[in-house]
Amino acid sequence: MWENFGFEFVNYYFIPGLVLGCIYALGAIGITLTFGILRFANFAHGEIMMTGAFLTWTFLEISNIFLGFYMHPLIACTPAIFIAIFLALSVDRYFYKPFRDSPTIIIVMASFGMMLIIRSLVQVIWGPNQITFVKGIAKPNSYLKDFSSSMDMMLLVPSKHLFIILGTIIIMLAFNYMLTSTRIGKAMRAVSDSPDLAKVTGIDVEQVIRATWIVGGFCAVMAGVFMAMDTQFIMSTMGFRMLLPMFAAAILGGIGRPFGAVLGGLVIGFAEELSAYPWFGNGPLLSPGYKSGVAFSILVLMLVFRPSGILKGRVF
Amino acid sequence: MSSIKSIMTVKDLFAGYGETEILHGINISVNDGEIVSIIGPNGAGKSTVLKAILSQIKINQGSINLLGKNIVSIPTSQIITKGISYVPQTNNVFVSLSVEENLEMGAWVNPNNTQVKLQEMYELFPDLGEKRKQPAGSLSGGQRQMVAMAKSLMVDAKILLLDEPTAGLSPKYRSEIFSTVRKINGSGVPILMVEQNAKQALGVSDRAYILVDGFNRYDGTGDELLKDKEVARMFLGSRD
Amino acid sequence: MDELIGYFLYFLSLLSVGGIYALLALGLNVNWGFAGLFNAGIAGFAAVGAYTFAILTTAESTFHYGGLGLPIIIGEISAFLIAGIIAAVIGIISIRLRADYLAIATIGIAEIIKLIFKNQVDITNGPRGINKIPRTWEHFSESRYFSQPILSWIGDNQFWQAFFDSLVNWWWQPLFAATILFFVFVVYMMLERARVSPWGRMMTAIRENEDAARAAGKDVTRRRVEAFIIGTMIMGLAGALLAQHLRFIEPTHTFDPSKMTFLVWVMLIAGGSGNNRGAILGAFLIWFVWSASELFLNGFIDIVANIFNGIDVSMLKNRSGYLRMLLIGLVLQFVLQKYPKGILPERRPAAPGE
Amino acid sequence: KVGNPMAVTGPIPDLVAPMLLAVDLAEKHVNEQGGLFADGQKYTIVRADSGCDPTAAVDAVTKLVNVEQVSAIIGPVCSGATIAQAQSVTMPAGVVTLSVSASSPAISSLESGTDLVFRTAASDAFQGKALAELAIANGIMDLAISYANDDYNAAIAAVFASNYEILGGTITANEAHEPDKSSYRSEVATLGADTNNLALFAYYGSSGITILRNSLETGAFDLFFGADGMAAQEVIDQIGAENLGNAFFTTSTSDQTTNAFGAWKAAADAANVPAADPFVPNSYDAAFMMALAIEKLGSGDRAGIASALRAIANGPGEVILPGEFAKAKAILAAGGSIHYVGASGPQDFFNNGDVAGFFSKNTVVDGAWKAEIIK
Amino acid sequence: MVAVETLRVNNLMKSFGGLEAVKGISFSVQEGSIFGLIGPNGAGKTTTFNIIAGAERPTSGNVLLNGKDVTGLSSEKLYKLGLVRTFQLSHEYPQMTSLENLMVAASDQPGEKIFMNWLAPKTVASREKEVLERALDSLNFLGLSHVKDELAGNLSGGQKKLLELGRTMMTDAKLVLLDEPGAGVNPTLMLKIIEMIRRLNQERGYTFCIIEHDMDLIADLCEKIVVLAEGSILTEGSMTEVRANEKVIDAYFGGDLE
Ligand SMILES: Nc1ncnc2c1ncn2[C@@H]1O[C@H](COP(=O)(O)OP(=O)(O)OP(=O)(O)O)[C@@H](O)[C@H]1O
Ligand SMILES: Nc1ncnc2c1ncn2[C@@H]1O[C@H](COP(=O)(O)OP(=O)(O)OP(=O)(O)O)[C@@H](O)[C@H]1O
Ligand SMILES: [Mg+2]
Ligand SMILES: [Mg+2]
Repeated sequence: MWENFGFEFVNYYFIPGLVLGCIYALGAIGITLTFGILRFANFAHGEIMMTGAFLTWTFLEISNIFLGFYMHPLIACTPAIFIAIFLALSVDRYFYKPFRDSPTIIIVMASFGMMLIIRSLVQVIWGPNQITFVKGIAKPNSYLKDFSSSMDMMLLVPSKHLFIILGTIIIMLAFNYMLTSTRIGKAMRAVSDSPDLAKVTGIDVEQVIRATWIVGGFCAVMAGVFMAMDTQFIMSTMGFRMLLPMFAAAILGGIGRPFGAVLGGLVIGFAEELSAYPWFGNGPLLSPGYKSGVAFSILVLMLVFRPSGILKGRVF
Repeated sequence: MSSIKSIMTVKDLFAGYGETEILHGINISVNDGEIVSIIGPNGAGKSTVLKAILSQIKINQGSINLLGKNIVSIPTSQIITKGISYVPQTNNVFVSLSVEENLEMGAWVNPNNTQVKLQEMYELFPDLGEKRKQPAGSLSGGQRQMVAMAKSLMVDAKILLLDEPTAGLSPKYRSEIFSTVRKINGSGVPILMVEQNAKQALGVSDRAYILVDGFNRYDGTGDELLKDKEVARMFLGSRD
Repeated sequence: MDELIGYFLYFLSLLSVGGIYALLALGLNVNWGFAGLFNAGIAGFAAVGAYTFAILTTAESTFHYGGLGLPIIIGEISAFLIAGIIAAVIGIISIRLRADYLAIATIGIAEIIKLIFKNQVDITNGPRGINKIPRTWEHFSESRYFSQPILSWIGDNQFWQAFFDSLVNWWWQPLFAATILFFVFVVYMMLERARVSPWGRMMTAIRENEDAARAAGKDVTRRRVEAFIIGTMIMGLAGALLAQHLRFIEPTHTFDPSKMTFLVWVMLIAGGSGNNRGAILGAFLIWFVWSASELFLNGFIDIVANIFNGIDVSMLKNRSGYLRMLLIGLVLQFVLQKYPKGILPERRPAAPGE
Repeated sequence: KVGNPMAVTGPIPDLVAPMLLAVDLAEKHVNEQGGLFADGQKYTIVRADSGCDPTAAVDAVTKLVNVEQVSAIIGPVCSGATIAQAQSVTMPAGVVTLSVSASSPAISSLESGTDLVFRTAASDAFQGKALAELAIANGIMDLAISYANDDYNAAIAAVFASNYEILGGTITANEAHEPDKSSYRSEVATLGADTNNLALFAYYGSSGITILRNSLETGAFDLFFGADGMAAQEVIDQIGAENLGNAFFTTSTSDQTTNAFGAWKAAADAANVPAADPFVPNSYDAAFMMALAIEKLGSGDRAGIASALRAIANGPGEVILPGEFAKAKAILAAGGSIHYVGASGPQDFFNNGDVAGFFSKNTVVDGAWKAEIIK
Repeated sequence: MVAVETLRVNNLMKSFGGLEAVKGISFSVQEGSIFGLIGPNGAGKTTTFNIIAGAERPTSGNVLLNGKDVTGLSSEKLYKLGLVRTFQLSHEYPQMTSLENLMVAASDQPGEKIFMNWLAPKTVASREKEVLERALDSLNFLGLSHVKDELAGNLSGGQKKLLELGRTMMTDAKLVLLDEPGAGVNPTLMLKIIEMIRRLNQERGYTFCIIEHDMDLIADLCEKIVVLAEGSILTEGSMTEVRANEKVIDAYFGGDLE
């Protein structure tokens, strides 16, 4: 059956790439939405993601104190999602709304300011240090392992990764359905085309924008929680670290294209992990010191040769 | 003769953009069943009147009544809900939505019988039926204009505002638009339109207003204005 | 007395760093304010200038390539030119991208530049950085300079040693600040002249409507590359001055985009993009707020500690760095809401020559 | 009044937070035990944020030196920031810098004869060598190296690698990694192709823990060792003691059996400061020694501090342990001389301001790091 | 007199994905003439213009300007060869004043080379004066003097159209492509525009190529007219000939001959 090469590749490179790609993809959805509808690159997006993870952790701790056990993070994140969405909506109301009619750059700057504010607040409240999200190390899912070894393969996938991959797929499908088939989804695209025209067509643009933040905030928190589940710790800078790859994923996929974002996320995730694969000889293909350069190189090449993204998205 | 029912009245309207005032006391009224045109030189403030009605710019003074209710300073989306349908002069279709989706968006405030309406529109504009899945952004200038018209007809409006609906259309379509305008009007929808194809516009209009530099200059029935020598020379491009 | 001198020296350092940032902001103004190019790779281009300068002017070293020991002015000119050459290459590749896309591409390129400086250890000493970079004026007191002509014609080593020892230890500081301000002034004059000229008008046209500009015979692509190059060359020069100011550069933190690139953007937007004077004003203002906020915040925490006698402020103190970031974020929001077009908004000349 | 620029913000807040506490503790000890000089003046430490960033450090120290008019600087955390602020600000101004954790070998050659830069942490040149010897002594003859690509870790990894090879070890792979990524699975998989031993040089907070976890999850490595940046309680808390049976890290703390360390440990525990975390004792030593030096000098005059510092640190004189400020003050007042023996080692300065480090091997015992002196 | 062909289009084709917008058309424009291109909406007129003006590449076929093959040359190169165009949807520079909008369009501006401004400010200034005068003249002619310092973005739809036209007056063009210059323009002003086109044609010898749905304008000005429909040439000839053509009436005029 499979020779050794295959397992190693799947277990150490393919699955990690997929997981990373899923996280990037979820984050990229929010970015692609704000980019498409509000027409600006939201630098505070990573911070919403990070705040969601911190809130989830807080609820985990609360549940431990009051219930005596830790809930599953995917349950604990429910209240966190509401709070994070509330946060996103109030930021929009007080810091972005005044700039609706200003040039994009102003609102980009405002989002940069928000990034600083949110992150500093988190650092003042929770402290700048790393916080353990889940202790210990994740052993491969034993069911999957037994199952695959009986098939003469060896899949070493921890359960947390299964959660992440499945969760992402479900969110993606729901999201795509919303955008192409629901009224509010189509209205989002209409507003993305021309807010002025949407207004005189009777669409409540502010309502659409709120919907955008709700969806974007939801995906961001999920990305944050997934990421925390994967790395098992949370940190105030985790949002910013993820931000640029997420931008890259959003653009790579084609702005305004949710499936594009997934594809972009996967490409970036894979590329980062696979650049260290010993394709030729024994050493890694590229020194891991250049790892973060991989995402950017792909991005730059992509932008230059096909600026509309893998799936044709909007080009400004 | 039954009493004339007024649908919309604009009274002593002063409005403009930021500091600059463009309209200096405009009066316009549209009665039930009428087609009313606004004509005038470029930059006279015709489009601005429509924008003011839709609450898109700041109104300094004056009143706008729709079916007896003052609609000054009501948010745009609510004005649309109250029954005004509007086709802007430029930028009047969603370029990345398909033709069909554009029309669906037109039915936003009242989505109940969208399917029926869609069929009606495709009959009215057969060209659009062919291109229903195509993004509106890839249509020619004239085709877009049709999408925009059709989009505004997707709801049963109390009054239809058109900003130069025939600009850029071929003579054939232009005539068709004017006859569509008549048809729509015939079904009971009053229409207020801004036009530069002044002669044809006056031809189909019950009444018309001529604006110059933000003031009412002339008004009268379509025929009166068409026959007026001075009006013809100054605004209709007639050669003496 | 010492205190007064202290404040004076701090003021000079505000001027020096403010001036360096003013150059960066002017460079960005050429990119963004004039040509509408969203360059978010400022830190990368400044790094190119700084490294060029450092490698050319430091004394021979075993840690990194060269240490060519060339005169400072040659280092500055080279920083200017090399940044331009790199920008030309990048520009030709990526200039077709519009606004936000170009931003993200340039962020990526800056990141790649940083990674190269970090990983090409033979040339740059990697993350451990380059050290002992000469600083204008102060460098004359190094023996490798005063033992060379022209200074050696005037006096021998002992003479110079004694001379420099006789000066107050901050003698060079006003001169260094003045040199930076001189650069700012020259760049400002040249850019201002260009801005009100047909060139500036053409750039604005290209920024506003590319298709129309093209139909009016403007070579849009070339012009955008040109503006990109001019802007980044100024950034390269600023990088060289920054290297002198710090006297030590390393790739990771010195050229951290989330600080440097972002700060310069804030400066330009707050000052008024498209307006050269705005760029300069923004740079000094924001740098002042950035730098002095630490003093104010510390003072404020002390006051709080005094008022609520006994409460433990050490947590606040230890997190004051974050409070400071918070403050900067709030200041930025305030400026944006109050002056959405910047403190000195862009004003196109109404008619030529005005 | 002493300036204390630390990387409050920046890439390694985890590491710095307890160091700040240690500095505060030293300040408290001094002030509780009579303050400075005969009139009991307050020993004030003015904190600033050097952000591990040369630009920020230069700016922060400029303010400390010029506006706050501090007598000396106890130092920036990162080597780069330390070098920059020294060259750009303190050396031209003639102010002493006493760094708490800058361990780069480059600092040894920073000043030539100005006697203005000191540090309480040993140069990586020493620790890298000690670690290499330790590895060989433990029978680890082949290994892969992964180091975070920053000034501290790159430096110590280089020293370690050359010493290890000289001692006869085989390095199967030696790669830098980019800190702050969320996954290193592919890196560890590639590095682990030919060996099960990983020499890991990283700050635990930015990549160390993740690499440990990824290695354990993928089974790429089962034995880990490395230096200072990793030996923190947080590592055990996150990974779990049961998974760290085969891990040891060296630190440049002192022999934990000495009186000096005992005294420090008692004081630190009382104040809730993690006594054995990386560079925490060094930070305390720096702040405390600076107070001693100023006391010895009798004024906050910048010029005399360097020699006073040498006098109290290098002896000869009565031995002073951490926390014993009142005792030292009394001896100095009586005209005697003192010799401070620090929490992190004897702290005798060489000519270039360096100290010889004491290194310990830290292993996990009962859910905490247990140190054992090796050199 | 030997008629010189300013523009010749051979077998031009253009498709967008599956859609063939232009299906192999050929025509020529004589020097000094005014040429009309009409046809139903979506016939491919603007697309044809875009190809001639270098804004789009043809799928096949070629374009000759004064006998020289210029297929695929960029807009700015064509401009230098004397080809100027206007856009169907106005392309103004919104944040610049009307005056600046016109001044930008002038050719041969030494001040557009950045170094000239530092090295030879005199040369720049003298040319600048000429450009200014010409721009003011053009604004005056178009009745836009009162908005000369207004930002172009704030002009009304028709005013933008006029500005578009004004740009063609700023250079000495050989061939001017006008895409619906009359759409949205007040009829009285339209007469003036017709007059101006005629004057530019007679006094300056510009060759015009006009797309327009206003038959008054076409009938007034054009000697030769090509009718496009669905990407192909339906017929060509003089206005009277075209008007009489059954197919054209059917596809274009719709039985309405005004
Ligand atoms: N970029 C594009 N992508 C896809 N289809 C296009 C594109 N541009 C034009 N078309 C199609 O090509 C056809 C011709 O368009 P064109 O704009 O040339 O028409 P036109 O003759 O100028 O019409 P009008 O008089 O309405 O302006 C139309 O069917 C249009 O939908
Ligand atoms: N957004 C704006 N800001 C400032 N002034 C404006 C703005 N839009 C239009 N104007 C000015 O208002 C005046 C009237 O414009 P409006 O668009 O109402 O003209 P119009 O009568 O519709 O002309 P046209 O027939 O050319 O469309 C013009 O002088 C124009 O310059
Ligand atoms: Mg109008
Ligand atoms: Mg057209």
